Amino acid sequence: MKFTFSDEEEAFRAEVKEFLKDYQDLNGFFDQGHDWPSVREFFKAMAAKGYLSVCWPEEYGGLNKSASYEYIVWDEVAYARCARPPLGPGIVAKTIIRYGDDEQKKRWLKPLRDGEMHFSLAYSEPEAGSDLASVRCRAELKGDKYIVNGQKCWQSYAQDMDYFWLLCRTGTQESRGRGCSLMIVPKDAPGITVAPLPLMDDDQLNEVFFDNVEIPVNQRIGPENGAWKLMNAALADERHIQFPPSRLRRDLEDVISWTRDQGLLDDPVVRNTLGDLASQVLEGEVLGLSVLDAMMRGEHGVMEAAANKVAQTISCQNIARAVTEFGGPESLVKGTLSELIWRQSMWETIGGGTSEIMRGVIARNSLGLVAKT
Amino acid sequence: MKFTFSDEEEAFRAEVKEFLKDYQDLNGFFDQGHDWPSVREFFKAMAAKGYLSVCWPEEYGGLNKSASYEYIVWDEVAYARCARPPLGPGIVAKTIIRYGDDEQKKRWLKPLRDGEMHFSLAYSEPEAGSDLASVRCRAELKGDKYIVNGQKCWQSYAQDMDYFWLLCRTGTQESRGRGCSLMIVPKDAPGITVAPLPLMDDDQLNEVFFDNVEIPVNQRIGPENGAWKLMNAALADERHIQFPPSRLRRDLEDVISWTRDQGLLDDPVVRNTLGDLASQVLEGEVLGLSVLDAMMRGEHGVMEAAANKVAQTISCQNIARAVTEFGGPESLVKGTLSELIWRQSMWETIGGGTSEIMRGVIARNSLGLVAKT
Amino acid sequence: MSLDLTFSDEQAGILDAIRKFTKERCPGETVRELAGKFPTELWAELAELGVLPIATEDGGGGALEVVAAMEALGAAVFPGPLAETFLATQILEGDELQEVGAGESIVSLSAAPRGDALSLVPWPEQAKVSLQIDGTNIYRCKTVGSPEMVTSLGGDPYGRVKLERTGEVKNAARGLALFDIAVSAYMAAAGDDLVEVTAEHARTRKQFGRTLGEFQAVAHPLAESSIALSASRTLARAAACAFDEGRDDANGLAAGARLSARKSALFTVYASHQIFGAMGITLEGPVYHVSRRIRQLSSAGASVAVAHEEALALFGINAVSA
Amino acid sequence: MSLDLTFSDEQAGILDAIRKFTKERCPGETVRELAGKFPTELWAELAELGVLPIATEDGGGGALEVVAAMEALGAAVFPGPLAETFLATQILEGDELQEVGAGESIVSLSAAPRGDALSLVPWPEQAKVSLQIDGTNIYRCKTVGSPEMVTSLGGDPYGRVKLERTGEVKNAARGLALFDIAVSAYMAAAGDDLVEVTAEHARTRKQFGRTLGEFQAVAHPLAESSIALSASRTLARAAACAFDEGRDDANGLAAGARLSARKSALFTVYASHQIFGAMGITLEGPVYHVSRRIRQLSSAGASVAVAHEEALALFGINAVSA
Repeated sequence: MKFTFSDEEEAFRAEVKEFLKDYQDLNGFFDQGHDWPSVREFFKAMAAKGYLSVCWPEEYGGLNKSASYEYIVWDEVAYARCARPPLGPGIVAKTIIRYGDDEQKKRWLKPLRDGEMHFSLAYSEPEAGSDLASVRCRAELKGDKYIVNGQKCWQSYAQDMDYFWLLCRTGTQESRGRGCSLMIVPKDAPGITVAPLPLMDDDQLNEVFFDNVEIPVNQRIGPENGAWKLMNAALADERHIQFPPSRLRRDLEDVISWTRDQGLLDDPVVRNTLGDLASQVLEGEVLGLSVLDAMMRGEHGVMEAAANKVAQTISCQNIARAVTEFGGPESLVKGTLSELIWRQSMWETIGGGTSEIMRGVIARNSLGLVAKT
Repeated sequence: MKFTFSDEEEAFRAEVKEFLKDYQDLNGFFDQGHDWPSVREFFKAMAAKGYLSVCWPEEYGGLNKSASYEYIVWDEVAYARCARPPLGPGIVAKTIIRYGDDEQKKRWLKPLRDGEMHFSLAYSEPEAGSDLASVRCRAELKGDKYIVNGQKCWQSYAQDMDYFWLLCRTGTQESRGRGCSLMIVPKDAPGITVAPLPLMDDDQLNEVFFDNVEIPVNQRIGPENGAWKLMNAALADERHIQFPPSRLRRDLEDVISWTRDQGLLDDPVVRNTLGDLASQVLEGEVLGLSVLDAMMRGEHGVMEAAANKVAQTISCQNIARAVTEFGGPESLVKGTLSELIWRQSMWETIGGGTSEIMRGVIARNSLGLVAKT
Repeated sequence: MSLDLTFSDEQAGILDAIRKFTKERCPGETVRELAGKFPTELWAELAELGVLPIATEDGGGGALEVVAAMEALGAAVFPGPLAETFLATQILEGDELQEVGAGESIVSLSAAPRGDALSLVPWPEQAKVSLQIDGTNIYRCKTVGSPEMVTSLGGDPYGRVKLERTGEVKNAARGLALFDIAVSAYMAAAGDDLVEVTAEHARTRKQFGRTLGEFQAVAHPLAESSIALSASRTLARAAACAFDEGRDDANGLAAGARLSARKSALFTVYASHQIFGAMGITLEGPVYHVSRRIRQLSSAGASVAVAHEEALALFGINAVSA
Repeated sequence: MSLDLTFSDEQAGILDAIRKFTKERCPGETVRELAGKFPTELWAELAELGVLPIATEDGGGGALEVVAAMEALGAAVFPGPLAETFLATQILEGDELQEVGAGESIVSLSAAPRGDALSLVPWPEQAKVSLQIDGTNIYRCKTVGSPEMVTSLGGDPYGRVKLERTGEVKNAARGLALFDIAVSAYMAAAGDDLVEVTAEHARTRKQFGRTLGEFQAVAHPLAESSIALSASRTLARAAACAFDEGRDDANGLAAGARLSARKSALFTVYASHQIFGAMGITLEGPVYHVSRRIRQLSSAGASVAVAHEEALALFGINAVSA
């Protein structure tokens, strides 16, 4: 048993840390929406180091490393608060590598690897949030093109991205998850409108409207009506980097530092709270490693990832809420980390699978409970 | 608006308190099962003061007082830890007064009022706990007798009581709540076996087996298959005394006193916990008054009672759990109140309607949510 | 007269009148738009209704009338230094009291800073009456120099500025008790408002072929909110009764009410955000303008430690000997 | 070698062997019957398996082997001063160590009492080695006079007695870290056992025409338990690795593991009692013999405040200057 990384991995981490030194002022983890040009440059620099394609096979220009290297990259990037893992070189590229045809691989993989091409996830709809199998946005095949009509909602970063990774209905509504396909849709295609939904954390989500948007059939990835399998595989590819635990560690370190500045660090009640939060961060770190470990052993890590998601996102809220509790009005001033994470972390237990959905996953798969409702 | 009682009511409270001075060592609230002879004597003494029939109409020998007097009695008795409200002069008598025929009233009310006759509630079964409409214990009418067969479970105090207040099936199983009747069953009737289920709080529940037990038809109260209406009415009669808030107050006072003795009272973390518990006790007190207020205004108080039950029983557990948390091993020594209430209060969120059932009541009736599952 | 937990006709009248006023003049959009500004017009209109000085000798009421008003104002998430103003009406006299009651003089209440640090003061540009809480004491203050403006989560403008104490206030305990009562009633009502809109969402929004409200993971937290808020609301009313009757336990009940309301309102905030999902985190959505205000108000007034001491005093504990 | 969160074959062998042993020799009935007594026979049999001195130089293992053993022992709610014995193996030498490892000498660990108060000491009649924790120090003690026996919630016999310190122990930190690791692994496993029996109940018991597990109000708390316990279990293992590798963060991780395990195990206790309903509060039922033991163990060892300090040290905070 070993909870630490190999010397080679640690050497790689040191290299990543060295690289990140130049980006200490980049706040893309919390604020990509306001600083996309800088984050884009950062991704390009990462690409130059091969960091966007750490786990890709060599034949597609990747470093062909194990998942642990990818974990290290995004955990350090999270600690440095520079960015969150981008969709394109992650889910999109890995799906193309696994299910795309040769032409698709040739066309898309290089710009993705180079950080030149960025994607927004277009899964959710106003009436299909947790329940994605009920999506209604429709793609109808006419000749060699799909005609897409419908609406997507709650799209992160859509305002800045170049493409959508679109989940749409190609079968009947009743066929649920068995009637959906995945497509690559350029944002500048005629018929697309993006409308911002400003958020309480000063970022934004977006609504996206598709009005007779034409998509060449060769921009469908994988078989028609085959989206579900691709989506599950893509989830599996990203479980270990969905919630990097060093985000928690950095939150707590920053909160402790703020608490010290406020002269509150020796208050026994505050101390009691911080001690509890410290154990939560340690829990988050081993849960994160558990996901990685499962993947390194070739398992799916579904349970580990669900546990990791629930526990870490709640701990992340606990940190934010604790400091606004003991920190009084000072902790609520805009510009303090505590105030920002109070607002920002509200999203963490919702996006990427709500805590309720995740608890259901554990109840069903790990405890054998039906828990359908 | 007024959260206090009238001068007359306060005078009555003073009288009750005076009466209770003689019973300061009686621990029937937590330990009736081990001290039933003393508790029985206590009830007789209460009866002599009219306290067992405070709200009964004068024609049946009651004091004909409003619900507030009954509230005061049982709240003070709870504070003194002497006993919990007995079933006989409560639910049983009130149901007989409302639904019994003249002969039944003549036969049962006097011994109930005098504290001479005591009942155990026989509702739950192994397969019908929260879901009472699925009881299976069956009473079949043969001539002028019912023949009762079946099993009851989780009966409080059955080892010491004289009678059962039996919910049994007289209709089809499928008729659910519309096929049940209520009967008075003497414990010494042939065919009854009572088996103890020892509890973690040193008390016991009981299983009761009915094997061809003969019950004269005139011991059925109310119409055949009419139990549901009677049970609901009986619930309504007792809502204001189901969980007297002074039990909480006394718990916290005793915990504070223990904490002082342990030299922990000035510990800021302990103090922080106690302050939070203090506000919970105050909440419990106003929630208790809310139930009474609703009843005094002639309303059912269903919502108020559900809120009161959930909040007070959870606070009661919070008090017990907090002291075992900050009190260390000393708080776990048998004989300390903290240790006893840790074990005892586990039952409070279960008996008399679980917290889950009560939250469902609120969700449905107060918030309009279906929450069927 | 015995127990009676209903408002008098007059108190119910106040509640209704303000509800009517806020429904017309202070819908959610207005609250969102006013973030960062002093609600000048609304404040004047509220003053015209005669609410602000209601708990003074000439105001014709007491804490219960304040509670009735705050329940209506909280349900609308009405902006401005409401509880602070009610506090001020208990400690000011003469023209100053007159002006505060008429909405012409704005009250700012801040906590004593650590050591030499600047104070963090709400409404520094509007306030004519600047008060500072230190433990259970209140001091009159004047500001020295001009404030460095910041924004706070609740949306109200704050400034960092040096405050100089000009005198201690006499009846601080009474003022703080009314503050606690007022802010509790407000927070409980704002929480109730959140429960209501969230329940409405849960009754209508469908996922997996059923309404959200059919899932216990949605229905039960809302039920818990509803229970907790009803305790807080009732406790605030109980404290108001005690206050108006001049009872000894008024301060303890008021502190208990504030502890209760901040806890139940924050619980509700988190439950509502979770249940509304993405919709709940939008700036224009139905949750955030309420949740930010609740979070801000829950840190106002005397410290939680002080409130604990006051509540514990009702259980025979004297203040800690530290 | 990189990350690998699985037990080695040898460690898995220890876990399996003890599981087999406890399944045969220590079912629930036995645990219930042994309440109030020292488990003389079981203790001797466990000693025979060579488990107790496993983390000593001659024992052939380290903290990870202790964890493997404790996961099996915790799942069976095995009685006796297990974690205390592992602690003792880190601070004793020579014959004393030999005897403890052989199960012939029983270890008692108690907290320093307030002032002149008597100590509350487990196993006062059996213990040959009496240790006292004071902050992060451990003292060897002898008992003066005979103990006044009391029973504690967990069922173990305790006595109130005067302890006289006979010397301070050198490697207390190492002993306490192994104690924390051992007790965490035990509590997490005992909690897992509760989750398992409760889930089994929820899968089979029906109310309102469906199994309990179909109600989210039942399924979700159990899922939360399962998540929390898996964090605690893994953290105990992580601390054991750090301990065995002699890393600086071993103490902090061990303390964090204990904080984690006590919280998740207690959460599970409360969830299980609630879900089992009346069945859960019976003396012979499937919950109480586990829940009492978890509650007792969660108060053992150094204080929570001490554990907080050790965990916080991993975040660059030094102990409070008080």
